[in-house]
Amino acid sequence: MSTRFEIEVNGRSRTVTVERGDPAAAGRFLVNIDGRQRVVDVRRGLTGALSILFPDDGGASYDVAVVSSGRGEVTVHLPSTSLRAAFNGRRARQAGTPGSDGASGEQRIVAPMPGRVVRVLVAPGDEVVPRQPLVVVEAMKMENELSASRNGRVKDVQASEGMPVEAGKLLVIVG
Amino acid sequence: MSTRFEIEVNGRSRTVTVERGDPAAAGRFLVNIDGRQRVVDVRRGLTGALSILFPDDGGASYDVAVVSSGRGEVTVHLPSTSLRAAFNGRRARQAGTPGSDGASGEQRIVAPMPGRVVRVLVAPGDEVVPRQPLVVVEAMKMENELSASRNGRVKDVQASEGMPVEAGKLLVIVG
Amino acid sequence: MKILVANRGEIAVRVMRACREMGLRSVAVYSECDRDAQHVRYADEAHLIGPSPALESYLRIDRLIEVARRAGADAVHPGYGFLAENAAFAQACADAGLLFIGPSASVIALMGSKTAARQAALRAGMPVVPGVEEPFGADVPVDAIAAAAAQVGYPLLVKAVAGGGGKGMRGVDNADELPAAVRAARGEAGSAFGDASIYLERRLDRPRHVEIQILADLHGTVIPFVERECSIQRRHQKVVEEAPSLAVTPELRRAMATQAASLAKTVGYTNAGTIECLLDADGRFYFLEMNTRLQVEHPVTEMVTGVDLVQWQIRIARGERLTLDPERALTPRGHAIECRIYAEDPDRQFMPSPGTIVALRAPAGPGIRDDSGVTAGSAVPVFYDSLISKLVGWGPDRPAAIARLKRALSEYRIAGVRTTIPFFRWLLTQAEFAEGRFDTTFLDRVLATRTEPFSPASDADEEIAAMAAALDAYFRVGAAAGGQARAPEGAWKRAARVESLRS
Amino acid sequence: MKILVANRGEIAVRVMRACREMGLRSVAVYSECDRDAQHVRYADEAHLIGPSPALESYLRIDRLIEVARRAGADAVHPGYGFLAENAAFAQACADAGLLFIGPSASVIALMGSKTAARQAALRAGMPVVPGVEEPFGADVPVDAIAAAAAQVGYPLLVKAVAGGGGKGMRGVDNADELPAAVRAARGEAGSAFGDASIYLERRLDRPRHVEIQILADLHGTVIPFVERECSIQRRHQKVVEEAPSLAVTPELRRAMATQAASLAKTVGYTNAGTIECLLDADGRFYFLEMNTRLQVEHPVTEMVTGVDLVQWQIRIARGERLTLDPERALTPRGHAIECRIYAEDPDRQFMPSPGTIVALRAPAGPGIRDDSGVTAGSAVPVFYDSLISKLVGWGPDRPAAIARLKRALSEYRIAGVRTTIPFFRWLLTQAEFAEGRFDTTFLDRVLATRTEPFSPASDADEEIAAMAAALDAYFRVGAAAGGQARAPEGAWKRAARVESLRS
Repeated sequence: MSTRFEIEVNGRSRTVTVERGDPAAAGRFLVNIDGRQRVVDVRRGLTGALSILFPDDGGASYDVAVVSSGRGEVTVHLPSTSLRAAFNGRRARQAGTPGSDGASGEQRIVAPMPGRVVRVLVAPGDEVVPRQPLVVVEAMKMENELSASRNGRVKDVQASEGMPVEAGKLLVIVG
Repeated sequence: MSTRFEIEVNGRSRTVTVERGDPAAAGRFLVNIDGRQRVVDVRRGLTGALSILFPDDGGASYDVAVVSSGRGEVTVHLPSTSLRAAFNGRRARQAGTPGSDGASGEQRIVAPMPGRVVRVLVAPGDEVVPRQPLVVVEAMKMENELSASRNGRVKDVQASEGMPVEAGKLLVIVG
Repeated sequence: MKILVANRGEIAVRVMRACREMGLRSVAVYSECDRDAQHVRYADEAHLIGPSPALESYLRIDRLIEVARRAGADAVHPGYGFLAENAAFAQACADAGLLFIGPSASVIALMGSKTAARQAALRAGMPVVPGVEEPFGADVPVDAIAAAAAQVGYPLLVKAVAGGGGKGMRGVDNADELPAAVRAARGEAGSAFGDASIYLERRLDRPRHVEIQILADLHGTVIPFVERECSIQRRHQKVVEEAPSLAVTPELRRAMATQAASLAKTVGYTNAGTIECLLDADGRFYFLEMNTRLQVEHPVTEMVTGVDLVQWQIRIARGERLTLDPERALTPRGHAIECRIYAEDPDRQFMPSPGTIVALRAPAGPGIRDDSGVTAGSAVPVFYDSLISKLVGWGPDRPAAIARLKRALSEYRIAGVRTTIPFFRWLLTQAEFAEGRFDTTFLDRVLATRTEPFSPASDADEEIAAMAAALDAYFRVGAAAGGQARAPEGAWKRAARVESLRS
Repeated sequence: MKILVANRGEIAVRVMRACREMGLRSVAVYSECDRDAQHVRYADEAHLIGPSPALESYLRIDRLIEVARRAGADAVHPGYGFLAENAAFAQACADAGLLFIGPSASVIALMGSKTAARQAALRAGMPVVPGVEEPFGADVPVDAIAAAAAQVGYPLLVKAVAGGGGKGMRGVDNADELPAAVRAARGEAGSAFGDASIYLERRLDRPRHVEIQILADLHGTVIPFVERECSIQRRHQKVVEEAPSLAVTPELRRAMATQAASLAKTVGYTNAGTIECLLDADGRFYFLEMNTRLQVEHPVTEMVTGVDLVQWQIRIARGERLTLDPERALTPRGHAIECRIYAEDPDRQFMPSPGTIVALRAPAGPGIRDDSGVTAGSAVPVFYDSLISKLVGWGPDRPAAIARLKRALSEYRIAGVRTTIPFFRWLLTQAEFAEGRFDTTFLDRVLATRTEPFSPASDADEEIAAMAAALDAYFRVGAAAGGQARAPEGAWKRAARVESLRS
């Protein structure tokens, strides 16, 4: 019996099937990724960290932690980097793109945490380009620029300088 | 509603009752130990470690880990020491007394782990005193002396020098 | 002796470790959201001082004094930030008969005024960045300031007299920009420090930040230490510090040390402090400001000199004489570099990433020191600075220290919040960093144009990640037999969801 | 370059850390019970070499060579123990074209014979403990040995020529005891080393164990290091090591270093090695034996000299020249002390305590280095030495190092197996230890009469423990509302049982 997953990492969707390998060897699995079959030897530690070996690939060893980020999304920690993976075509958020990002449509810029608006850098009607700062919110002793992720025109500004904001407060809408 | 426990630590049994304290203050409890009531403020971390404060006792702070040892027994880790605690009068094993110990009756000396008998130091009929070595088992690159815990007379010796033993193998019986 | 630590996070734990090593009892204070914080668990006693916002807890002098009294504390360690450079707090401690582990209130007040500090430096014969010596009050007309600006010369900086950390500071390239800059700086300074006074300072061309740690006892002995370089800054915030500096020769080291010591003597400084300087391309240094407290980056000095600065702070406060060998303090042994690990997402313009740390594995082994304020399960609250750990690497030389830091970063694992670890993995591989070719403008210049993620993943990484995600889900639902599916907390609750993820 | 680490546990991880810092790939080997061990997770590659018993895995030269070939390894690091001092293994590596990171097979064989090593020491002009220079084969009659014994003088030791770690060794106070001791030593040596030859050595009165670390490159350069003292031993097993030794003056240090270096040169020694000596009450030292490998206690030398011995082992093996400053190697900076944390129950005559580590919190912060081979979830198998971690404390002086170790021990938390941590908490508070008044017989003498637990609990401790146990049970069954009952894995399964514990 094999189990199939659709997993997206960094914008690329992969089909991964997992089935038990040689029953005599505990922890042996056959993993098929995008049609390529690989033998893997896996252990799962008390803390949930996986030890993955590839006996047929020179015994390559990976110490990997997989942590759920909720919403069918996990973060995979490797020694060299961390990656988000999403199940079933749920889109994993890319590094470098704001949470308010969607592929298209309006951008709703919201306060990521409680704080205070220290600067408003745009007005309704302004044209904005990707990574252009729109509002600066002071929180956790840092001034944090909230930027546009795509080209667009400012539709609405609901922030004013000095205004205290709660997490999730809508500040700017870019159409 | 309060919950009552009989807990033995280092040979002394204590009655402990736990009930929620001020409902307005999360984590507040009233703990009664041997008739003395104490207000405690408790948090339980992700790893299970408890943070115990005594607001009415100068805010004394204890970072404590309680780990089950099975059989109704736990090990309590304090910064200064570790203690075994047993519920409901189940006797907590004392530090310094062999696992084969019982308050009275015959002592059955068993191999604590797989290894090899390197020396047999007693013969049937020998009188033995507490902490007297009876058998030496080599395991984990160490020679381990198995000793008597109480006075008695050797009834039976089932170990011979050089004999490989499995964990739990009966080696000596002291009556 | 019992010491109340008027702080939180890694520095509170650091101070309590020193207390425990010295056999002193430590008293923690905490706000409501910090009840389960590591510094509360580590202390011998812990007392609630108020709601989560710092203004209602860690900044409440009255409550801190009252707790110190109630706890029978003998001394107060302020750490850094919060009330560490607040003269009123130092005075309140003194008035309450508590040893304040730092300089006197008057010295804190003196050095707290950037213009007064410049004047003190000049009196001590220390060069200062060219600028004006008298502050401009909120009411001074802009044209008067413009005249002074012409004297100072452009480009220059408009700075808040009560400033720090780049707040209330504006760069000005020419006279036309001055009025707007003055307005902005006054506004920011007024709201941030309640004091809108400003002053002018020439803006040096790509300076390096080099600072001198000093210890001064109550008996007139001042010991300056080998310098720290902190030129790797993001928006005037230090992110990497090291000792010694590649830009400082032994001669320059002695010159800076001597002048730093004389400045400390001039103002009657006691306890630990740091004289921050700018170093220009020609190797000339200029006094910038003095921090009258323990610095975040004190560990790099400890690693290259073997001196425990926090223990000495306590010993000095209780009247002990400095018995350190001055030569040892000035002679670096090897090289140490500190990476400030913040709960920030470097791939989203370093946006703070508060939350709960659900998994943590800290690095260890040779040459690595991790000064952390968290454990698995710790919260990173939204109310405070998001520094969670300081990772310090020591090596016999700078390349060895970098190699150890890279190794340690590969071991470090923090889940639940985003951290700056990926940023450091990137930074440590940059040629400019490896070769020491940087100044205080380096990082902002690079970040301004950079869009790629800091720890790019190879195809192999992505493939492993996909396989690991699949195997993890497979285990979580217990589909694997043979005891391989050791299910973690909540696995079975999550099972249904994961089932639904299957095609 | 790719290095196969023919070992397990903390030393395998230690070597792999050095590899990662040097940018070299590491290859782990593992037995069946070690599949999930930390050294397997840490390596770039891992290969199974056989069943759990060491004889079928970590001691299988043929399999190790075959794996090294298959993995395309360039070099082999043996760690300590297992095959580290096995000449046949070193030769097999050489024959397979693998760099063996250690001395040549012939030098290993030479120093492996305790009597040959004594003769080499004499040739190098190094004093040896008075004794016989020629071994007695298994067939030499006891009366012949008795004659030699009379020459050596009593009390003396009967020792195995192939011995080590106290195996095949017997103390003899007078002639009457000799025959029995010879029989016992021959029997033990025969079964332990397959060689029943023995020799005689005078037994010194309460000597201290002082040893000299050396590094020797392939170009004739030998560098001796500041000594380590390892007098805190339990049944001839070191449990605490430190550098420098309180019993060694700078003059003695130079004398021992010079003679150690000349011995190394005499035998053509290369790579890292340690010359073990005994130091008598009058400050005279005697050659004891040479260990032709990295020592367990190498970190204390690294902490007081700043030299990474493992990285140098690798650099020497690939032909690099030693570029260390000999003065630096001989001049200790501060003081370092190592506690060997074993999975043993000190309160049950240090009985091994194999099992699974269910919770682990390692100490950190200033002056602390924890070289560990385990994480939470790691198994301590019954098949191998039970060392799980080496906790090293550094301080500017010995009292500071002890204070840091005490602090670190208070932070260290290992659950699931018993450890020697309580023993060290006790030892570090003993006046004899604090004052350095000890010799190799100290610990066994104290332990012989001691019956109390090592970390006695106060009434307050017991009361806290009882309350904590109750509160924990209360939480586990979810009786507490308000989100305080964050239940751990299996809590609900356990609930029924705990319910039954209530009265």
